[in-house]
Amino acid sequence: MNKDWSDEYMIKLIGVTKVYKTGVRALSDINLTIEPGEFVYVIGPTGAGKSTFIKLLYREEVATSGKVFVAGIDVSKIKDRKVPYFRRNIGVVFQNFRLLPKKTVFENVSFALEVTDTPRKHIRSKVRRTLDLVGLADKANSFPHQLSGGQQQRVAIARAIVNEPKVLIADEPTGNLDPDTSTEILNVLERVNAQGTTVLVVTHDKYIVEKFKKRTILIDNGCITSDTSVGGYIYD
Amino acid sequence: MNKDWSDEYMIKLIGVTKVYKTGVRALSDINLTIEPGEFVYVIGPTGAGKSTFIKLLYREEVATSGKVFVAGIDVSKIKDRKVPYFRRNIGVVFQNFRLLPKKTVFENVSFALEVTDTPRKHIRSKVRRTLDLVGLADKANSFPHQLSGGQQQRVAIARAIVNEPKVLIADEPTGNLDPDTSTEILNVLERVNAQGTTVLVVTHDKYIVEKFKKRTILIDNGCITSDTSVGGYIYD
Amino acid sequence: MIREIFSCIRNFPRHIGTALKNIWRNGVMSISSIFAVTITLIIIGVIGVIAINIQDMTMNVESSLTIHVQMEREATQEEVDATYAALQNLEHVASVTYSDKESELQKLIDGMGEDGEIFAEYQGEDNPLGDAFIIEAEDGQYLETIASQIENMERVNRVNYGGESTTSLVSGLETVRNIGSVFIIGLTVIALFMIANTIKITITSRSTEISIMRMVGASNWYIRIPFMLEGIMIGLIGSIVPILILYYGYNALYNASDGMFISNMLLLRDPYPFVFQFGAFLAILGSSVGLVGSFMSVRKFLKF
Amino acid sequence: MIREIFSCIRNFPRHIGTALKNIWRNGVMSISSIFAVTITLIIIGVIGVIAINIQDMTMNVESSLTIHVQMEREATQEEVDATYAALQNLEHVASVTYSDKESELQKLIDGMGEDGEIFAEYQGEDNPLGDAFIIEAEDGQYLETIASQIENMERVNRVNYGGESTTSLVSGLETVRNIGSVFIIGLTVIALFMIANTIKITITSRSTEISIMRMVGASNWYIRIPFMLEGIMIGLIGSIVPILILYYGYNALYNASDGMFISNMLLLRDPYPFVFQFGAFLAILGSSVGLVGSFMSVRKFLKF
Ligand SMILES: Nc1ncnc2c1ncn2[C@@H]1O[C@H](COP(=O)(O)OP(=O)(O)OP(=O)(O)O)[C@@H](O)[C@H]1O
Ligand SMILES: Nc1ncnc2c1ncn2[C@@H]1O[C@H](COP(=O)(O)OP(=O)(O)OP(=O)(O)O)[C@@H](O)[C@H]1O
Ligand SMILES: [Mg+2]
Ligand SMILES: [Mg+2]
Repeated sequence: MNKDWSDEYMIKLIGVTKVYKTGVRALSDINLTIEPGEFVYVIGPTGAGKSTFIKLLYREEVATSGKVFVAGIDVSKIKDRKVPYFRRNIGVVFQNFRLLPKKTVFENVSFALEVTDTPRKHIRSKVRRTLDLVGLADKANSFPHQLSGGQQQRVAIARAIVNEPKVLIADEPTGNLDPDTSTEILNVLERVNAQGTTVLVVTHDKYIVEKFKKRTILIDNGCITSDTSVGGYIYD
Repeated sequence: MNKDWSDEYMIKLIGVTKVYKTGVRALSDINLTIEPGEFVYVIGPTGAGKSTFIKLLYREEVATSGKVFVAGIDVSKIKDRKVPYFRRNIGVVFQNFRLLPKKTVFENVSFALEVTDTPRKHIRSKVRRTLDLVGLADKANSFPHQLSGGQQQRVAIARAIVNEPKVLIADEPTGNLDPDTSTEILNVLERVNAQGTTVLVVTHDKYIVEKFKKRTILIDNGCITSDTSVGGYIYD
Repeated sequence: MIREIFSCIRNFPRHIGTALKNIWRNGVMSISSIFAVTITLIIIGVIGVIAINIQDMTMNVESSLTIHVQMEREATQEEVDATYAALQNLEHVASVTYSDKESELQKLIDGMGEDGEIFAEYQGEDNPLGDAFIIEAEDGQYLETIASQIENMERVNRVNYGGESTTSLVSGLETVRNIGSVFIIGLTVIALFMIANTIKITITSRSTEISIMRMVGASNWYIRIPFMLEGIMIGLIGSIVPILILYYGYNALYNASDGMFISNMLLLRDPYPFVFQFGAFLAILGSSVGLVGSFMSVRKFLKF
Repeated sequence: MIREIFSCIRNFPRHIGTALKNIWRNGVMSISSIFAVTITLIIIGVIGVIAINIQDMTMNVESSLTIHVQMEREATQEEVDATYAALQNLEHVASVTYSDKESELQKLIDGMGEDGEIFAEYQGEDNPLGDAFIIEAEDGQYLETIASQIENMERVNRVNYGGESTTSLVSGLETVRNIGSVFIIGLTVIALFMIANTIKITITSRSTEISIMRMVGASNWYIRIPFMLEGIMIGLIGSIVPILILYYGYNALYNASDGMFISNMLLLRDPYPFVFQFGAFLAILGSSVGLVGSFMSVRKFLKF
């Protein structure tokens, strides 16, 4: 599966444009390379195209033109049937969480392991450890609708990191969290990154971008208008 | 309907406790008065009970014990059938937006006017004006799933303010917005407040609490641990 | 209350628009509901057509039943005439026909088919039969009373109503009709549950929508009316195909069979105005079940 | 592929657990689907029982048909004996019974009911009838061939198969059976569509769930199998009530009617093992429709 995966990049976009069916031009001619093991912030005003950008990476949307490579795979060439296998390389924290409503917190997280055929005996301990990490051990048996916004967000984070993906993409992972919990979550993401996972964080949170300085990409109106290797919030 | 509504308060909680069916004690013995025309922040760590507090105000949840008065009405005494009429006094921006998925942006906002029997000729212009206010005039005909997170959030805000409620309650209205848009939204909320509406904003956003100083209530672990009349972020 | 009613009336055109939009935007769900209605009405339609025709046939046959009064062989002409007059004066008698002993024997011979020819030689003086009268009643239900009155008359040998074959046909039809009725009622109830069930599922999947509506202040009737109109429309749309099948199918059947079933005693009902009446019945049935189904299903979600 | 198959087998217990949990947690939806299956199978069951019994009766009656061979009145005893032997040698003849002219006349008189008594005086020398043979064929289908062979024999007056009433009963039953078959097939197809439709709706309302599963890397089969098992279970659970109705209902019917319908020529099928076989058929039908229904419905959501 990863034969043509060059060590030089984990994510590579070449001339990517995305126009939605409604005619909205969400991204125009994006070129970008992210190396394995990098930690990158994606920032930008609302409606700039940040979510669209990451949707292209895990193939929820397909680029109108241009090429998207993730972990050495040409994303636009993956057959429908193979998409789930591809997604096992990527952990995603969605902006709107997308938890399975009829499954408990524990089941939501363990599901990501079950589908990848993790041996049963490892699942239980792995899930417990991850829930501990995001501070939700006591909510394991709750259903998503019984959680606060911030708790749901942390379940989504736990699910994304539990199977140690090659790439972790988080869309506003701290949008519903107070500064203390945000800092904790960022620490978790840094730890995951230290283990070799490439991490991409979409955020509006000035506080965390300033506190955890990293490479920051600014998307505005569908274009990358700034890309620093040292963090720095570009508004104001 | 508002006969026994004293001018002294818009919202009054007396010894309110909320225990969920699961046994979680989300709020304990809350006492609080908010006067008509006030602008109040509600802050606190994740899972503290902020959303539960405001759910009691618009009667999505009912207090386990204690009394909740909003606009002079004893909330726990409202009959199921009368709940919608009561809610017309309150505009709510939900943490998870709750837009009608099968209705366009325009329809979502105008729906709040239609149900209150606003004369048809006023609806169109009112909705347009409100969408302009939140900067979404060009998305009027999009469906919620075609919007970015921040755009959905602004639709929710537009819907909450369009029929000029007595009380406006916003749960994380800037959670998905960049600082610039957040500032704009806060300006909108201030304008609504200036027209006499009582405004309650639940937020984690240190930036806006500091920039727009107002009375701030800190909820922690189900109790009000701090209530200032002058704003001031209490973390750090 | 009055305020609510006025609000409903004022918003009626808007509610219709909402209902149409919902049907359109809910795609698969609407199609499924319509499909359920269609199937259900087809079942009800087919069974109904059969039932109605069997009912008709039974009544037809019953009303064509006659009383056969056989005089004694020894009765004189005067006695026969007196009986004739007496019969004509009986209540609920529609007509009395005289048939002499020769034609009676001939009928017997004819009725027996080939076996009868053997008895042709007993015609004339050897004729073992007497004169007879054939009586038509105004209605099948009077047969028994009339017959019992005649049995008490003098010189009457035997009173028979309906040939044996006819009686057994009627009792056969009645059995079929009775079993059929139970079946029809059962199936109709089941089928209507089916529609209501489908509508319930489609509405359940929209419970979030309903709770959001209540959240922004929509009164219960404001929420309910579009759902009810949607139910009615789904019922009406769903009844189009069954009505077409009824119209073309019944006409085709009627023409193919020359309007009769097996024998010419079992007549099919005339297509007009039957198909129109029954079609209207199907449409009304579909839309009222749609209405009631949505009303009941929405109810559940207006409780919190 | 091999990896997928192994993964499926390894995870089978887990899939069953998931399916059970889903049924439980989807509450109303599951109940609705089960309800649809129940209703459908009841319809199919009732119609099926009727159809099978009519089919049985038709075959019963057909196989009890006999050929009635009537000799000329003038035939001598030798000629009758010769014919007897000839008849016994015909192919596909199961049995030949001799009946002399006296018993033939008696049968005629008995068959005519009260009217027949008039002819009692023609017994003895005046008897207009000849001797006769009653022949049973090995199977209803040979009646025609046998009869035509006999017609060519000497001294044979008339060959008749089946009394007129029997023949018309058979043709009546055949008509009912034919109309019934069309009806059954149609209704079964419709009913199965109904189940599939209900399952489709329930699954459509869970499309988000499916897309999330794909999002976290679940392969298509991993998603599909629990849905399929859910379909099977819904089918099985839904068939419980129809099977109980079948079991108790058919037994009650059988006992109440002494195992016959109208006359003792129309026998009901023995309850055992019939109810078990038919019950198993319903369970299999329900679960396979559930299986196919969910398979097809999930398919749609695995495309993106
Ligand atoms: N499915 C869709 N169909 C049509 N237009 C869409 C769709 N999804 C997004 N858009 C539009 O594309 C643009 C970019 O959206 P996107 O979700 O990428 O923004 P974003 O940068 O994530 O914003 P936010 O910070 O508010 O989440 C927006 O104008 C949005 O309305
Ligand atoms: N429906 C429910 N059933 C059971 N427990 C619930 C329910 N809703 C919330 N809770 C619990 O009540 C507590 C308070 O939740 P609440 O939603 O009020 O928190 P919050 O302050 O809004 O947090 P956040 O900032 O993360 O949104 C949490 O521990 C949560 O898990
Ligand atoms: Mg976004
Ligand atoms: Mg909250």
